[in-house]
Amino acid sequence: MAISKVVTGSAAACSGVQSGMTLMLGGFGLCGIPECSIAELVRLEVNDLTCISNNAGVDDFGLGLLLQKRQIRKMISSYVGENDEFERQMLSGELEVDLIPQGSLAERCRAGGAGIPAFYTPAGFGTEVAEGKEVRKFNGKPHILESALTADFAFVKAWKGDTAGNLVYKATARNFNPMMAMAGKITIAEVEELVPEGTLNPNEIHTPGIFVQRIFKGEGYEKRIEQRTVRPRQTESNA
Amino acid sequence: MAISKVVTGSAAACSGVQSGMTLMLGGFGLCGIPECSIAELVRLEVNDLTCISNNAGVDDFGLGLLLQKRQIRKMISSYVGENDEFERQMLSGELEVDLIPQGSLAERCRAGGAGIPAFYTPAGFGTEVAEGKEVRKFNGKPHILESALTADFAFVKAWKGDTAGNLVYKATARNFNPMMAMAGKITIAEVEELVPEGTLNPNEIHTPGIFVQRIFKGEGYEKRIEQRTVRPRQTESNA
Amino acid sequence: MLDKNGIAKRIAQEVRNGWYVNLGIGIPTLVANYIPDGMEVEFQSENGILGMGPFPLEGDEDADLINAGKQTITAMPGAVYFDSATSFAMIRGQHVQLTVLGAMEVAQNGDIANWKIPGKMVKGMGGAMDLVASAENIIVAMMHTNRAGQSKLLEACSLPLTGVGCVKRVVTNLAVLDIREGAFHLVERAPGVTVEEIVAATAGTLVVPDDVPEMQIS
Amino acid sequence: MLDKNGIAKRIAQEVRNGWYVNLGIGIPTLVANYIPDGMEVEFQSENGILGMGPFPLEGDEDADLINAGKQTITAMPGAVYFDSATSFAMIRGQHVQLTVLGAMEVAQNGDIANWKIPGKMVKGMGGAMDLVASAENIIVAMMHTNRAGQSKLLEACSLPLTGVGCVKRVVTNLAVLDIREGAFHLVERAPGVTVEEIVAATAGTLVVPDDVPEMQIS
Repeated sequence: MAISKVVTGSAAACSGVQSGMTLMLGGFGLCGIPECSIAELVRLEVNDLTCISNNAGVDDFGLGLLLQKRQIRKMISSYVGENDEFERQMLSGELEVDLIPQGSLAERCRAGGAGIPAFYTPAGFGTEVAEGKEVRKFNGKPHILESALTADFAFVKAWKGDTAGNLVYKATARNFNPMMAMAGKITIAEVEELVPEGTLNPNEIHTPGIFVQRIFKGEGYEKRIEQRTVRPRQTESNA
Repeated sequence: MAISKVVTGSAAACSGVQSGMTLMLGGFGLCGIPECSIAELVRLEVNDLTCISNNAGVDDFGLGLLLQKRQIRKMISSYVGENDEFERQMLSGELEVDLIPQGSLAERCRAGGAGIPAFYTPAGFGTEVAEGKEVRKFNGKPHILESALTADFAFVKAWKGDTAGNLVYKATARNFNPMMAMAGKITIAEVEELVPEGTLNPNEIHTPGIFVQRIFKGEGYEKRIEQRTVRPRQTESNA
Repeated sequence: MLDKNGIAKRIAQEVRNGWYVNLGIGIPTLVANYIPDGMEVEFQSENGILGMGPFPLEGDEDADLINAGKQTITAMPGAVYFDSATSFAMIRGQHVQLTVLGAMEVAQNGDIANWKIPGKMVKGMGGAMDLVASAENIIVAMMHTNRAGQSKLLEACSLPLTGVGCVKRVVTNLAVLDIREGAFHLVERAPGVTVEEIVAATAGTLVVPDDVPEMQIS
Repeated sequence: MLDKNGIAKRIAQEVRNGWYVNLGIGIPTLVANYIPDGMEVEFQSENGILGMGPFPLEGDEDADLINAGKQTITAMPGAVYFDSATSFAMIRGQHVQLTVLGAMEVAQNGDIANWKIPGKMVKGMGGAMDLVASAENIIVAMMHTNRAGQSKLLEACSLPLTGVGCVKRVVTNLAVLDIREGAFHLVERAPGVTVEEIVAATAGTLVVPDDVPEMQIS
């Protein structure tokens, strides 16, 4: 039997998070973000944070909530549009921003979790991303050396999780969550459904519990949609 | 809708395999090996093969069948015990053997499939595995540079697969199969159950069909057990 | 002259049966609407889906199912979800046969700039740098000139690069052009557009063959 | 003097609640039998399972469910299966708290040799090089001397290395020894074994404190 990783809620889960730390936060846009943990980080009023996350939320949701309170000193992301306060802080120099190609960001997180300190990728060669980085040719094609990323705390959001910390994500809400779960010194998972150990099919688990130190059932998920795009329904008579 | 990758059987699946090629074969010991494809390779009498596989089978099963017919010129593996014919060919110099740490083998296959030409790992530093390889320190710890592996054909065995090539493995029969599926220029999947596109839950697929070029339903699986270890059952009266 | 849908229609003609295709935001997204019936193509979205379907019916949208443009989508039969590392393994490992994306500038050596304008808010490159650095087959979909009427097909890019020497073909509102041997090669004219108009709108070196057929777009 | 089960029992005392543990083939495998009731430990087998259980009941064996020794096993509630790359991500990424493995030789600087004897058939290192290169906490379980009666605790390994400077603790049939500052440090004596016997059986530099307690093994 595995030890239970369950904590009672976001406050207990975020115990130990301090100003100045490096955090990873899963999600793509507002999809699959650790809503409850972000809310707790706002309450904790920790600041001077370095946040590694593919995006930076919108003005009033996701990481935008931490930006509003000026809790973030540096963002490491691949795309940071859709956020006016972000733009203001970045242009004013209050916020440091390190932009990384999305695939390199994902692979650097995985590498951090997998004990691979560095790897070569073609992404970014010949661009400003390559500045200061080693370039080496493999099979005649130039690649740049990218290093692993890790974090003091990683916050991930899953659909289901068990008491041993095993996680299952839903659809495209998986995105960066599995790699960040691997790369956190302490990884905190929030889930919509928390089930007893042995409930999840061991063949269908996306993140093995070994990567998760704390798990809790999140409450009141808003799961906001950033771009609601739909097709109109035919009227009943045409169906 | 995805194009159907289905071929009628192992003969059609192995079309194009030629002497002198580099092949990857999934499996750990005899668990999760592509039995039907191996049988077909024996029938095809292709030789001078380089086989990348964690193990080399036993004398009369798995890759041992190809060794019996002297079809393999070189093995790239992490562990090659349990095979007398292998030992004979290796000691006589008929067979070239490249031994690689198991984790490096897995990661090198993944890298080959993921467009990562090389990465650093601590495994093997200070040993003969490091001979001729670049050594570099990261965080004060020495690592060696390992390169990606790819293959002309990769043969993998899955539990279930659909016509689009999506695969689900069972239990520890997963092992090297997913990475080798990624690393084959042409990847051939044999499955115990072949189901229509749309039947598998898209959340529970281990190998996305994009990595698979041909799929067929294998017949007559022996699924031999290498070390049958069991606990005796209590008698009914004690139950 | 083509509109955006016309550009998408022309690019759809480049798609082959059985291909996996990644479509960028903007004009490239429209390409999915013009794949001929019976052609089996799977769309990859780099946030983690293969087998992307059309937008959901009203009321069916799911916050957990979006594309790389953060739009709600559906999944086709045979779809599969995966994490971002696996997604870019597909892209970097050249398992995706075609990438279509927009650009601010394309140079005659195949360089592309589409992510940053100095002095303006930088939103980031997203997955574009990974896509252009790895894809074997990159088609740029864009207008031939910018809003100021200046050519976007240049001798050299003036904006910060997204990738070097990677673009093979450009489809604009005026023409189809191939990039090879350090020059743009005119392949087709858009309906009603003359070679002279294309020459005038192209700042980079343009090689014009004797015969430049007009695009066949239904 | 301990037998193999005694060595395993002593090593089981090193395990802490909540740890993930990888046990090598041979004596290390026996450690699983001596984890105290109520202690929650998960066993990782590098072929792709976390939460390995005991051997199956007769007739329940499944060819698709084996451990790294290729033995049929069972899965505990909460178990999870994964591929080999993920498995070694756990190992290399130091998510496994304890690795126990056997050795042919251990040196006083922490080097270990356990995979190859020149002139004999080489079976390969399997996962051992990955395990010893990465684990923060490596315990070697072995007999103090080889069949010829020669010490396996040496000033320097004579056999090809599996890893360098990685072994922190050795538990043998005679003693528990820590490795630090380039020497073996005697920590405990096996029941009935004298310090003199241990000194005689140890070829490498051995630091013996004034007080060497006897192991407490129930």
